[in-house]
Amino acid sequence: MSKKENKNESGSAESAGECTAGDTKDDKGLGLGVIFFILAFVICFLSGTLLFPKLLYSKKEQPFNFNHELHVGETGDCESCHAIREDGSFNGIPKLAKCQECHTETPLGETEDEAVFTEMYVAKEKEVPWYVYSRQPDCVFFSHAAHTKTEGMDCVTCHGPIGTSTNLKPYEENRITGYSREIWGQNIWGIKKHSWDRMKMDDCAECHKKETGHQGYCFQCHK
Amino acid sequence: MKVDRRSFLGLGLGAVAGFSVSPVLLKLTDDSSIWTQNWPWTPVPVDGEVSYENSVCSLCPGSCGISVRKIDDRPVKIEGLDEYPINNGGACLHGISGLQYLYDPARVKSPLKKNGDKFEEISWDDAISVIAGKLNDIRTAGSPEKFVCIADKDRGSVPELFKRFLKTFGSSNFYTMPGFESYLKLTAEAMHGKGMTIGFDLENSDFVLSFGAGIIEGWGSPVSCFKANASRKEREAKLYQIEPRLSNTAAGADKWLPIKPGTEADLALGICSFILKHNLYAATAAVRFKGGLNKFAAQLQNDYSLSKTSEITGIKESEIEEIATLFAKAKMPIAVFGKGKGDASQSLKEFIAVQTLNCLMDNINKKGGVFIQPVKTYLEFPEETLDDVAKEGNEKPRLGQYVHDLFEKINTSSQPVVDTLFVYQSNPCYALHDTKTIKQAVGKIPFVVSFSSFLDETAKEADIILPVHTFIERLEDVPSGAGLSKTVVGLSKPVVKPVFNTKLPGDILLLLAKALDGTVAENFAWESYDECLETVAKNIWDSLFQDGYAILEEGVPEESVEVNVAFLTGNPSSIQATGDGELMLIPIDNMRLPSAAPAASPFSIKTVSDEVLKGRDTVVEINPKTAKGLKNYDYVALTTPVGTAKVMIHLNEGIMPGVVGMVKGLGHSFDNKYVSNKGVNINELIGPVIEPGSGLDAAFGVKAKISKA
Amino acid sequence: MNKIENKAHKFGMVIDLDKCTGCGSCMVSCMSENNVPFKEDESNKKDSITWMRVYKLTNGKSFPDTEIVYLPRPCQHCGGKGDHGHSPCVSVCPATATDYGYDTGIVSQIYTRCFGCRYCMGACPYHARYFNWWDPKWPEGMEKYLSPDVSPRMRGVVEKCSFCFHRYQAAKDKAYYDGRDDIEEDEYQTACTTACPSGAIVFGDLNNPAHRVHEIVKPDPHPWPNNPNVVGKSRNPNVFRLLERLGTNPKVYYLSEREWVRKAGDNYLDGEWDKIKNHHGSESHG
Amino acid sequence: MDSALIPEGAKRCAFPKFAVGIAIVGAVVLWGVYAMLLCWFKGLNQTNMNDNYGFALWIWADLAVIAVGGGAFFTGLLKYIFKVDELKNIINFAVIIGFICYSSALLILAIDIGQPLRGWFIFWHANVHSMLTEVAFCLSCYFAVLTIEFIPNILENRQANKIPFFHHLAHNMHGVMAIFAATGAFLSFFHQGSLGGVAGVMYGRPFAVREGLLIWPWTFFLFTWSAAAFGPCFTLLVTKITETITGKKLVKDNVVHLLAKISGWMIFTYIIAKIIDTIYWAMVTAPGLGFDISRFYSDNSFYGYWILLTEIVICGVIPGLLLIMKSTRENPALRLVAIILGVIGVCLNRWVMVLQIMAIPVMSFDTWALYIPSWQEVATTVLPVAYGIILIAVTYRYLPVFPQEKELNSVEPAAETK
Repeated sequence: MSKKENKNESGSAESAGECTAGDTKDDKGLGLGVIFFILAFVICFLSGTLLFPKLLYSKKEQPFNFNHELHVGETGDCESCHAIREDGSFNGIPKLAKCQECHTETPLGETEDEAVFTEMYVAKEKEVPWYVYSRQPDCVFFSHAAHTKTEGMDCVTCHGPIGTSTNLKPYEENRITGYSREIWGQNIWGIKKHSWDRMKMDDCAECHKKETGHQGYCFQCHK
Repeated sequence: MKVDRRSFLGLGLGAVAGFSVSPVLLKLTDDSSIWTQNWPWTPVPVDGEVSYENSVCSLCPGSCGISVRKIDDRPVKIEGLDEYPINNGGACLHGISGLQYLYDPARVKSPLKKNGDKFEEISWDDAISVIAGKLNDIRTAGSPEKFVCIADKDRGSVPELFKRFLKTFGSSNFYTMPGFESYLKLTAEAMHGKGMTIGFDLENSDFVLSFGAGIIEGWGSPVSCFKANASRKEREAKLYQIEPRLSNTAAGADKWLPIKPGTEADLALGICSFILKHNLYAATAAVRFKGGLNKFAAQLQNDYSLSKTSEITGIKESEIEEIATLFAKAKMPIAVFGKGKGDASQSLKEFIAVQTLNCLMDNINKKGGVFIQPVKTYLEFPEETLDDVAKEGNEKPRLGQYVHDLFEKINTSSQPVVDTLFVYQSNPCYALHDTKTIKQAVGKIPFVVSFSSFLDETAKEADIILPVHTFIERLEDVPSGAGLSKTVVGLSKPVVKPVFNTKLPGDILLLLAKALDGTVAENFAWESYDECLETVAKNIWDSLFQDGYAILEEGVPEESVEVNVAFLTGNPSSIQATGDGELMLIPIDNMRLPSAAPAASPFSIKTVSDEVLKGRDTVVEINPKTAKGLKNYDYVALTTPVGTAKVMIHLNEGIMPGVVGMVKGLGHSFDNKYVSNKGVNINELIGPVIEPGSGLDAAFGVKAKISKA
Repeated sequence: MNKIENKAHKFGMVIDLDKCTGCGSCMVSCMSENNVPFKEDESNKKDSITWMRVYKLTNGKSFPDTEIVYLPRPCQHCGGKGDHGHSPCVSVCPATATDYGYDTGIVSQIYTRCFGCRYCMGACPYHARYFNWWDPKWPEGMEKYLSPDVSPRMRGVVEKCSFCFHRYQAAKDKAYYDGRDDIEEDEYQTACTTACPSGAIVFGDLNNPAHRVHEIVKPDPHPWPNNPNVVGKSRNPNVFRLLERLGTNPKVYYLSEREWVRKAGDNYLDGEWDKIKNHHGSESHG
Repeated sequence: MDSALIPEGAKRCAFPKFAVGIAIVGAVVLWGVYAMLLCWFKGLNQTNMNDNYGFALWIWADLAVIAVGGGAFFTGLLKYIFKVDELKNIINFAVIIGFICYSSALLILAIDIGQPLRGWFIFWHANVHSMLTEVAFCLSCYFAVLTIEFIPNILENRQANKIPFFHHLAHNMHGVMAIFAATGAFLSFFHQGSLGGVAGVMYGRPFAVREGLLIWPWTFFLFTWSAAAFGPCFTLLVTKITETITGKKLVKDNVVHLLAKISGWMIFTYIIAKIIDTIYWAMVTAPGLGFDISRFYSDNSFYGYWILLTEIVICGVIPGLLLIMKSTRENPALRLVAIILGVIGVCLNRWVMVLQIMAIPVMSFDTWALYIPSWQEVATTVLPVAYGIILIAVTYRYLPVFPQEKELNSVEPAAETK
């Protein structure tokens, strides 16, 4: 502090006129400056960490709730619904027709969600407009077969323990990119604890580097 | 407390520092990167399950098998169908572009009725009742023969239904646009007897002498011809190409013989003459010729000596000798006719002269030769029941032999000779010579109904447009023809639900018939076209439905065939081009441009060279020797007796001096910015020249002048 | 199972120019397969996006000795000098929007990474790279035929032939599903290859002696003695590559029995062709 | 009106006159800005570039302004590192010119790329093998250095200097300027060079490609060298123009002579290297790829041997010799001729290394591609020139750019009122 003061002093001394008065004022100003600095710093840091994510993402509700645990219990595994087709491509979220293999217009259970499903979609032959948590941009190619069939990876590694969930979490859409929060991960710093916490290119590359010794060439994952 | 400059500085710096160490910057950088990579106006195609559906392309007479790749319900790609008997994989660019026809926003999206200069949408019911009303009026007036129909072809269940509709209505005035298929039948009929047709076994011939046939320009069944041409290398078969311009076929041939335009028949006869003179013809051939060969030979010796032939055709005597000898010595030679794509205007004399060459070598109905056999029918329609009006109407003479006669008649008659015209899937106002007079004739017809998927030049002249499905949306039998060595009927299947409010042409006819008086309706008792097709094609339906095609005829026919060259011995004069210009304008057939309906797709237009189309201008080809100081892309006015056009020129060493080559298929004038209003329609510059004896429009070109514009 | 990744392919093509008819099927098949846009006027070929472009070559002689040949030109997927993967375009891209796949030999182009500096276009002597001068727009309704296998591009980025890489991906997916460790020759064929009605294009793995492309090309794995930058020269005397002497090492080969056509594939000083024309890949290694 | 801002003891034209001048040039700026906005919002279809001409007028302008802007780094190098003290009298101006040139270059690049909003990917996803990456990094860094070098001069404005903080800052910055000059010189060496490398590494283009040292083709060194040689020419030229317009002598002759002499020797040595390079390329490199040199200069309506001759002899050898020889160097008219020729020469070199490369067919069946820029390209290229004029006018008016001005133009002691 004193060093700065000195500098200021000499500065004032050298400069002509104007700032003759007020070492004390300067001092006070500087003190205020520091306080303001700290104040602004803390506010901005906290809002950047806590408020920013709230602003960045808009929450969207799925058309109705889906109980994964229940369905996995009934069908036995993920593949019954999320299957790899015979040509090796992945069907993603099953179409209504798949659901209709079990569900008819008469509900199987008694939940409100199933009622919505049968009334709004099964009866009307309308596809359910699910929000897809793991939806990637159009430029991305991903082969489920390569990972699950050939390498024997399980779904959890990338998608997390979604199979044991009873509720669909709200879909948080990034207002800038239009993609789900799941891609960057819940942690706003992008820090992940589990392999399924993030689904960005770097995460693919990281695992590829570890498992195959090379992060892969562009076309391996881009189209 | 005074908030001074430093406080603000502190505030600002603090804010910056605070945000800097928070995740905001990192996250915003990443998000903005993704934001800049995915603009909302860039379409994102929807993913789904891939499936393939087989069908048949009916854009041209080629009738290739196609495989349509679909994503869920959405067709995304058309490819050639492997193992299909005609094309066996491989497809031409027009077939591959098929989806651009399907989704073309310039399609006719619902029935249209002309009101003044504009078209208004009307319902199908209204359209049908308006047309039926008109037709009933004609019948009531007792002149059913004034109902005329023009279709693209005459084989297959839909043309048959049109014919049946006319017949039961009481009119014999069914016309088809000129096509290779009909020329083959005409030639076969003139030489080998009624009901016959000709096929060329190109893939097994070892010497092909082509009189301008654009074997790789879209002649015949294009993909099949491409394959036959490509296999020449392995088979060590030769191709000699005779035409005034170095076409792609000529460029790919073993030898190109430039010939004066319009003298192909003379060359063929000159070669005949040489072969006869030197006894190079097959020993077995003579017996086939009705009335023997002697008289014919004598006549040829007189008219077509080597020197005379050389003089007429501009080909050196030595070269004529060479090709005649090579042709005669080849194991299985074949001479093919049909300039360019083999459609449009052609000369019967030329066809018969060339076919005589084949007959002299007796390659008839032999592997690698020419297959002559009766046209195979596969449809069985129930006998028509005709009422008196129909009977009377059918007795009346046709208005003309060919479609151009029809228009001639309309234009020259003082009385209205046609009351109602149906135009099915053809575009005479664009594709016939001297389009101005054609349009004039169409304008004179009180009521014109167009069955078309597109608002083309002819549809624009119509009073009502009934939009039909494109080939991808259609169920229809597609018989092959086009000079193939085998006859295959393919089944075009609806690969996608109709995109617009269109109908099957067959269904439209059923609806119309049901709304007509008299016995017309009872002749169309089917519930739907689907039912009709299954019934009338019952002989081959199982195979059609299961395999997607049925082979009617394959392999070498066994028929023994007679040869009649009476047409030639009648000494028909050769066709002369009209006009007095010092240059000869000839049309160029280009594989990348369809010369008739439908017009080119955006993709195919995109592939067209800038030596053919530049901006909105047609580029014509002339030899640098003819150019007289003109440079590439100079504008010239091209004048013929029929019209004048401003075109650009391209200097091409591959065209005979004195000849101007202009591409066919440009100069459309309907509302589609990607394919229309580009270049000149050559049919606006050439008028018909009627061949004596055959009545065909045989104009091969027209005399023209160019002057710097 | 890892073999699919580990076995290095080198996909390449040989185009028989004596069979090519210039019909344009390959061009359209490519456009349709790869969501290539079109615009009102495509007659200026310098701003018309055609991943596969068919050039027309003439022998320069006057009537009637003129000859024509058509030469389809996809991206040449250059291996670069010495075939080390430093293709002319890849090495210059500032943002790594294009790379060389050492496992396939295919040069990629990532549209979302590219920011449109066009350095790669300048570096490519084959004009195989195209810039989106306009925003690609499909007439209303026509975007329905777009394929999800290839992402549509945006204005201001460079695009080019990918050897239909998505077809390779699809073939691999099928192999994964079937539990096979590699794909068959016919499982991965480019859209131009399958469309060609003349069968002029042969596509396959230049590293696999069983593949037809290898049988025809017989690539010499050793550097060409005349120019060590050139690797993979064909030992078939009728086979050549475009601008081979530059050392770009394309993986697209051309076949013609006509000498003038083969000569047109590269540049030669006066009289040089006659000296050089019989130098094929080293026979000793044949 | 604005006299409070004008350096003490300096005489400037009346404000209205100044304002009118600025307004006229400002109109040109607006025209350029309009064209720039067109390019940004409608896309690069606004230009006449095409797939053969991916690099065209803008990249030439970029290379040219950076080359002539090379006066800044080279003068800085001489002044601060080699302690050629006389140059302190022109260094400010050299820095301003450099600042204008480099900011213009960055602006042009921002217009030139297809997705300007992703331009920063060049840093974010850098490919270290690309010459352009090297250019981007060095260019940006050097622009930062130039800004730092420019700041003290700005702070010397009469009003700014009254603020003690600024006064000291300026003073202290002058003190450490040697470090920045050295950094600048280092960065400049690389980006000038890598701009040359941009062409030289294009081994698919026989007209461009050069052999070289390690990863750097000879064009790398030639570009650096030519920028150092011709940059001072441009500094001198702009000084001369400023002197003519203001009607004042601003820099002493000895300074001008010194810089001209240095420039002359640089040009002379450069041109020898360039000649050797050209001969080696014409005799060895290009023929080795099957190209006779005549292929590059015939069969088209524009590019002939004249361009080679003009670049090397008329705009290379001649200005070099004129500036080396004392008699011609100290003759104002001949010196002016020499520096004009020099500036033309280096711009022509950049033209050849951008546009001629693109024009020349490489495949034997390809054709020459000539190109005429669209008005949007011209306007956006003129934009930096107009912007440069304004910036020079403003800085000259309000900043003590030329330390010798007062001495050379003894004005009556402050007649102006506050």
